Amino acid sequence: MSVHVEVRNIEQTVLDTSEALAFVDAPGNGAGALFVGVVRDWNQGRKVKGVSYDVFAPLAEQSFAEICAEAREKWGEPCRIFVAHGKGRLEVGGLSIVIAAGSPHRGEAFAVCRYVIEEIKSRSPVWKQEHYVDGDSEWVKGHALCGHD
Amino acid sequence: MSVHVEVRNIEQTVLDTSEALAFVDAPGNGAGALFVGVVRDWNQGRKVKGVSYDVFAPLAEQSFAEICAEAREKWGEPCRIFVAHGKGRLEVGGLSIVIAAGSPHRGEAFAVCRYVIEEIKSRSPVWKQEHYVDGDSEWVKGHALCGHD
Amino acid sequence: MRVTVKLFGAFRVLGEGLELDVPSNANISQIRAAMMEPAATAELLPTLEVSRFANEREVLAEAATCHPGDVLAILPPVSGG
Amino acid sequence: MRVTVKLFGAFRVLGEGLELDVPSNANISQIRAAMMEPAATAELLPTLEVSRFANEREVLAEAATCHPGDVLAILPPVSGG
Repeated sequence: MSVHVEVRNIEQTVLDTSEALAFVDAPGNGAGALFVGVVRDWNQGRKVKGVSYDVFAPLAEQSFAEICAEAREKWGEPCRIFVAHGKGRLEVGGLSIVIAAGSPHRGEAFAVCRYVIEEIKSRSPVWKQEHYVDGDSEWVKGHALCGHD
Repeated sequence: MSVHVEVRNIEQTVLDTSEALAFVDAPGNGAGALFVGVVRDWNQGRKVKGVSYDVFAPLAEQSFAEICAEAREKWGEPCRIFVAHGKGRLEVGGLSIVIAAGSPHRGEAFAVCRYVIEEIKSRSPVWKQEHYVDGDSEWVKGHALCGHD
Repeated sequence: MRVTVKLFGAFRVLGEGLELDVPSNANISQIRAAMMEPAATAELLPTLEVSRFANEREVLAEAATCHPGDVLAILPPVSGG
Repeated sequence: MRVTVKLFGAFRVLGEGLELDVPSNANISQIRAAMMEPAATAELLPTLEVSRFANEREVLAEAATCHPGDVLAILPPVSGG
């Protein structure tokens, strides 16, 4: 398989960038691009202590697979893609998502990596609750999925 | 320091993506982008066995530092950047370059990572000799540095 | 008939899921209507309005009909990555 | 005076470096001219034409003058990454 998609319980097993890069490596691929999302200590002026990720796993994994298939159609079949999204609570510095793309040339590797994260942010059923240093918590306002039909 | 630049003898110590990502991590950075160049088993129709990287190290490291400074000026001071370029011979699958950028938001992280590799390819004193399966070797035709003045 | 709606994101304040009693062959619009009362208690009516419903395979159209025992999920605006 | 030119890339076929005898206060254009004979032996005249010269701090202009004992580097077109 050229694509690996996964929702992982990050309270049990942290995300691993080396695993992602190893998956997308292949003898014909000369370029690898990787993206990591990391819990930051602030957002919109508030001090953040940690973030909880809520995920509807079956549909999330399906959306990741669809997005990867679209990317390979756009940027070529030799492209290998790894996507793992965390589920559970992370403290500052924890990895929430790892995306890697391997390709013969760097243009496609960068483009695929960027495409996958942008699409996940707007299409995949994942929600983020920020926990602030002051004890408060809030669900991050998100992107509404395509309107009712 | 927010920037690490290095020419490394890869016959002694391989390049390490985890080291690169750890360097660009910071509590205020929510995104990390990484690029790796990998020796591919073909180029322009020829089967490749390995590649030797020749580097004029002092000037190469200086050019990396200049490129990183330009990137931080364009995409912001919170940006942290790691660049390590290999010197010596690698077989197929070996890492020739690792670039990582950490930033508060993903747009800058991707942009910085891309800028740094493109500029290195056109400005830094590094040369690549391909070794083919048929026993032949050839220096890759490159980018001429800015013309005589 | 009875359907289950799994809750995600901001709706977690109402628990893991809700059991709803809805008319036979209810469609998604009717499921949405049945969610109004619990959503109102959590001040989530505006969020309900912009949420979608899905099963484990796809996001469902408003006209999609449900069956007894269906397990749906409510998907408020997403913020992954 | 004598200057050293370190060789890189395709010029490695001529060794690690060359010692050149050039006029006092020779500039880079004169260094380039002094490199023509060895470059010709390796069929590198077209490459010499598009190469630059540098020291450990900067790429040098054609008019830059050299000093006895200078160590320069010849930089053929680059292909890193």
